[in-house]
Amino acid sequence: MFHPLFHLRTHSRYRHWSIGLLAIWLSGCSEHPISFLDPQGPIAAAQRHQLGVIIGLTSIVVLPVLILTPWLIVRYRYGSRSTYRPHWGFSKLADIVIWGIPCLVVVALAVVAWRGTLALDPYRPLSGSEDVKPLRVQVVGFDWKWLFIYPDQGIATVNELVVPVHRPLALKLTSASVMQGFFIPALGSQIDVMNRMVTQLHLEADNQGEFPGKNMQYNGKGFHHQHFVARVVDDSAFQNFVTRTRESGMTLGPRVFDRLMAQNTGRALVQSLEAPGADNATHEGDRRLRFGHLPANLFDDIVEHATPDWSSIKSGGTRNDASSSPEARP
Amino acid sequence: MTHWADWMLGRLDWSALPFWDAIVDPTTKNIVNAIIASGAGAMVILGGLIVVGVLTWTRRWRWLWREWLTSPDHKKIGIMFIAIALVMLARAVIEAVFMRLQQAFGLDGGFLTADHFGQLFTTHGTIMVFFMAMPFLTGIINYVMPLQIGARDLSFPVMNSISLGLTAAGAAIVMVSLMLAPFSTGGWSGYPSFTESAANPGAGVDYWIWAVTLSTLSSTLTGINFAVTIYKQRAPGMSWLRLPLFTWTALCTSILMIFGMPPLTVATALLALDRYLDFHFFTADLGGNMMNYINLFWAFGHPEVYILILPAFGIFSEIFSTFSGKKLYGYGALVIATLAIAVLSFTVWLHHFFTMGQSAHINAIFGIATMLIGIPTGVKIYDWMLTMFRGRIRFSVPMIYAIGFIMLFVIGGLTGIILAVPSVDYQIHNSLFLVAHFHNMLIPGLLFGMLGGTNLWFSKAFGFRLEERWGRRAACCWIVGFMLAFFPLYALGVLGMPRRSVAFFEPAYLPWTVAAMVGAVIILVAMLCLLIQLWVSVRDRHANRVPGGDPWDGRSLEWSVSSPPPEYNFPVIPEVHSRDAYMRQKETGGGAHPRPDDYEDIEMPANSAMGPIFAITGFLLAFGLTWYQWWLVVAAGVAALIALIARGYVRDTTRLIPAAEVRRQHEAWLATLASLTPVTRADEQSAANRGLPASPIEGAVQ
Amino acid sequence: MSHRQLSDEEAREKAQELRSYCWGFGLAAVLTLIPFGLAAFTQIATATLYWVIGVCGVIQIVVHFRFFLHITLARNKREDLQLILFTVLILTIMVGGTLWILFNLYYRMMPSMIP
Amino acid sequence: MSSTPIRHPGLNLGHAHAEAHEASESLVFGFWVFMMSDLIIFGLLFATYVTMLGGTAGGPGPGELFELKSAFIETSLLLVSSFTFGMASLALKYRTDRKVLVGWLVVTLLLGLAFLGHELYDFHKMFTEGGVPSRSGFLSAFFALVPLHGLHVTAASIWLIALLGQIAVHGLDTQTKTGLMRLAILWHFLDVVWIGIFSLVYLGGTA
Repeated sequence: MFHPLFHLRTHSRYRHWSIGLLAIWLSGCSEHPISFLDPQGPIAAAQRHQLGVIIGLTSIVVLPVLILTPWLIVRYRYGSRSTYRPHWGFSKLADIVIWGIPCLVVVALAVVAWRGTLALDPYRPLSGSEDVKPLRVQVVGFDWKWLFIYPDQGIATVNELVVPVHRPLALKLTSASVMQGFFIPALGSQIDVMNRMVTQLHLEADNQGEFPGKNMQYNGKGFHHQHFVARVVDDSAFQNFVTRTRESGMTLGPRVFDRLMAQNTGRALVQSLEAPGADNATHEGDRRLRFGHLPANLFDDIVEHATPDWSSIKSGGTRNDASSSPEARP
Repeated sequence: MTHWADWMLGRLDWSALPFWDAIVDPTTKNIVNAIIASGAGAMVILGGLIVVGVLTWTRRWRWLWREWLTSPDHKKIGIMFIAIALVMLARAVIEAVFMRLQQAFGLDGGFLTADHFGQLFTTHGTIMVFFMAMPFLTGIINYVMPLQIGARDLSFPVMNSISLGLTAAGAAIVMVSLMLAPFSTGGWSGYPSFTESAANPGAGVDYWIWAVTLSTLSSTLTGINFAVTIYKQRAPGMSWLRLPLFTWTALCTSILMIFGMPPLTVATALLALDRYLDFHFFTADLGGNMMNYINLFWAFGHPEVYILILPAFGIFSEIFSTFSGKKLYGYGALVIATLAIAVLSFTVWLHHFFTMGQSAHINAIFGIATMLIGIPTGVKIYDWMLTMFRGRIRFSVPMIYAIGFIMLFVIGGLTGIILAVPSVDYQIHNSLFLVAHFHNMLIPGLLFGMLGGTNLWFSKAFGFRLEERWGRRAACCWIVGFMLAFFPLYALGVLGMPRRSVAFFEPAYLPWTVAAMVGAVIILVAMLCLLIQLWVSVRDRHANRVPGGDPWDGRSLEWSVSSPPPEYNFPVIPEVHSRDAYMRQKETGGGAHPRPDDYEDIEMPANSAMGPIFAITGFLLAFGLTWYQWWLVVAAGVAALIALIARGYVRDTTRLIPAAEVRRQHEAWLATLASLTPVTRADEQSAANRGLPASPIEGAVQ
Repeated sequence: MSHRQLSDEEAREKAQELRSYCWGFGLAAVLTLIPFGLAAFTQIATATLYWVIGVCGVIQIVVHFRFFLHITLARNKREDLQLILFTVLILTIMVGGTLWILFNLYYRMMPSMIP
Repeated sequence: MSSTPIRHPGLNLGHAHAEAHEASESLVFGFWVFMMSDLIIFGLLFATYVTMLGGTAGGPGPGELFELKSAFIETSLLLVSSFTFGMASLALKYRTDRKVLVGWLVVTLLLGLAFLGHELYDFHKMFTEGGVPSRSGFLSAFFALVPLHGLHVTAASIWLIALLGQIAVHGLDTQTKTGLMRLAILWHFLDVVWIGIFSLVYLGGTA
């Protein structure tokens, strides 16, 4: 079966080196890929490709204006000797051209937009290779930090999304506060997260590295602090991360949950918890937290505004899905 | 005593003062912000005191009341609308400069607090849309449209005055929020649940709701007024296909106002019910959901975009045709394109929230509908280019704005198409790319149109031309400043910088934010140039007088009367025989200014205090609602109702101007005309231009 | 103003208009009684009932416009009719769009909101 | 600009008043435009109501709160008042006795007030059964839509009283007549909106 997304990917590399150059120039002083112009996954790459196609098609209409207008005002300026026909106001040929060409361009654009939109629907699951199941992650937007729950691994993190490379991601997202926008530019689409609602997003990373993620929807005075890092690692490093977090991560109990629900930045949250589980490995580590124990169905309870089932932490409920976990692979 | 004060003041207390935070918590940042905020408040108070002082000193209160505030004359109301727009423009541009400065220093810091920054982008957006753009275009349509269709006034002159009053009240509410802070931080679109009382219990959002509501009511009434006027008051012979293009766009804009404003009324009213009476439309709990607000807001918001842009299109059509000395190319196509844009604009609102999670099919359909608007818009651009083709282009100030517009607007069109593709929008939604895009549409599109229109019609309103040199400097600064301020934002947008961030942590953004700051400063210089232009023009008004009324060799009827026109516009209602009615009059034998055989008494609307009454009661109502001063709400509401009912009992609503008086004024003007020397277009920008063009146009073929 | 003698033509016209109001009232009354009666006294299938309610409602709106508000196809009523039809178009777009968008959003994000 | 005779109900301004004709034509057309703008507000509130039907949040729903009988009484009151206003329009147009006109207007006003009274009683009953707007999104939507119609009826009634006062003070001059014509449009229009309300909200809710 012909997969439109795949189709978009194959051509992007060759045709749009110019955009690639632009990307390097634009983000020259950046340490990590911060934009889809320097894509790190198939979705972002397809979006960059589409951007190029759209600019190309639209230029058919736009460029003549930019080129001809200066020519017109020089040639027909007052005092020039060019033809002057004050009563001329209609030409069938010109009308056919100026209606026809934009119409054709819009038809072409419409085809591009239709196919691209259906192919890049955030809800559409990505089928990686046959034997790799997508990694499920549940994302909760708080004021002003992000909580990532790995339901199959029974762990959770704040402001740090660790994922294995080349493995599709299936994200379910909600907000515990007002509307926010979840976005990792280098990997792909943004999607809104809203209280009591669950949105979905599917991403995949082609390269390892650290990619900034952020909130795009203003939600108060801590808004600009609400960024996180998406760390793409190889399989063994991911496994290592899961194991370490399970063993040495904090417990997400009622006290921590209250602090999460309060309006504070990641840094303030960590400080208020004096967290032993905080990962201090990086310079931004004082904003991140890892949890090895958390209540079962925490995400659903947040969506439903229900009190999390704190008793499930001790009863081993954190790993309720461990038996069916795709982490069985070594 | 305390109880009494509580009852009087509602929830208004000391903490509303703009420097309160600095007193309670005197950190450096708070003190800096308090100085900026209090400075702004002081400027407003000082400005108000100066105006009051000058009026008192020159004993002009009675004059102000009689000649302006209670006047039902569409020309004066138009001028007052534009005055509001210019004052608010100045404030919003200064706010923009502060925001750009903040972001230039915003790498992990800056000097503004997050709350202050939030208020800045909210007031900037709210003012620019509701209290700059809307009054500006309303003012210009008010002034020009009745003159273009050969009418004496709008259909409902007193309602026009009420519209002005409501807009003024809304603008005053936004201004008062500088002194009794804070304003909302929810952005000009005010999305819940951020703006619900659970997240934002203060007075800020309420200020925003009532200011916007006043503006909405005003615009709805204005829309009805304009549409009915164009339907019913056209001069004999002014058939639909003879209407000047500006009037066509005015008609489409007013239709959009009539049908586009109600969704906003509903959205803000439901939000107010949530906030005041504990309803649950957009709350997170008890069955509410905020998605409907976003849906309703943009069902207004998208037609609104075309409310803003269409009149500017009309003005540019007039400018291109007038300053190319040529008939407009493709009149029919331009009319059809305008109508198509108006109708299509109701079908695209979802493209403002592609990322909310609806199905890909819905996204794609609305995306394609959005692109369809590109077709008529593109046709218009090419029609204007073909209007210049084989013309004689004169670079007077309006034409400079128009050329800047046509070149920059297509770039905005390009980025608009990019945003209209949902899958790409997922990358740039809510980023600075979006901010750059809509500024690219609204600054060259709307603002250049309004400023060009002001330069074009100023002489009609005041009898002397605006000074050219400073005008040209202003136009060039606007164009350069715009490019420098907003093209970097495109780059920042594709680099993923969210809009509305007070600070950022990505060093790659810094060069771009600094460049944008420089652009903003150039725009500030452009504002100064405008001010100097106005000053110099008033100073040299005698040198630049155009008593002939037709300084640009105009084509439509507004140029056929004196500058400024008599209060009844036309001594005798003209009969129209073709498109470009006045041009034809000049070209054919009958003479540009035929002497009428006889004059008739003219019935004009009498002055009415309804406008000021509604301005005051509207303001007090909104103020009382914002601060929970219920006694004020009741009192102002009852006063407005009584005024409305009492107005129904007034029978003395017209004033008669005797035929002899009309004859005297018109004969005097004809005598002035006879004393003027006609000038060719070569002398258009010189002091020799007294508003009487030489005919025929030189060097024409065919 | 006192009582005034109507000319024959005026009297005819008046009688005709009176008949028109009566017709309108009668039709509206019937169109109200049908859905109310069906809802109150019968047990017909809900889907059918919704259809009946909808159709009667729409017809009754037309009846009101025709007999009470005097909107007809006559030439001097064209502007009013055009205005109403344009409003219907805009209403269809806005109301239809709102329902389409919101129920789609509910379906994908908030199934509990679908009644 | 049309020279065709004006046929709005109730308008009969006499021969010598061509300009008054024109002015009132603008007035009536303008009022129509206003009504259509208002209709968009109602349309969107209807749409909002439908989208909030699922938002009962465990509170009482339409089946528990609405009564067919009172909806029918309200509908009848409003329909009859529309008819009586029509009679008033006829009396105005054909210049029958002013007493007849005033009589029909007073009957219409009383019917309108009766409608309002009944509606308020209904709301009161809903309140006692826990049907308050702060209970759920669904009830919020109901209490935005239906009372807004009631508010319109209230405004129309106040206007009617004001016009009765104008008749008393100024007699039936042009301004009073055009006022009555516009009020007639508003009154019939409110009945049209009510058709939507009783069909969608009451019949749809209880069916």
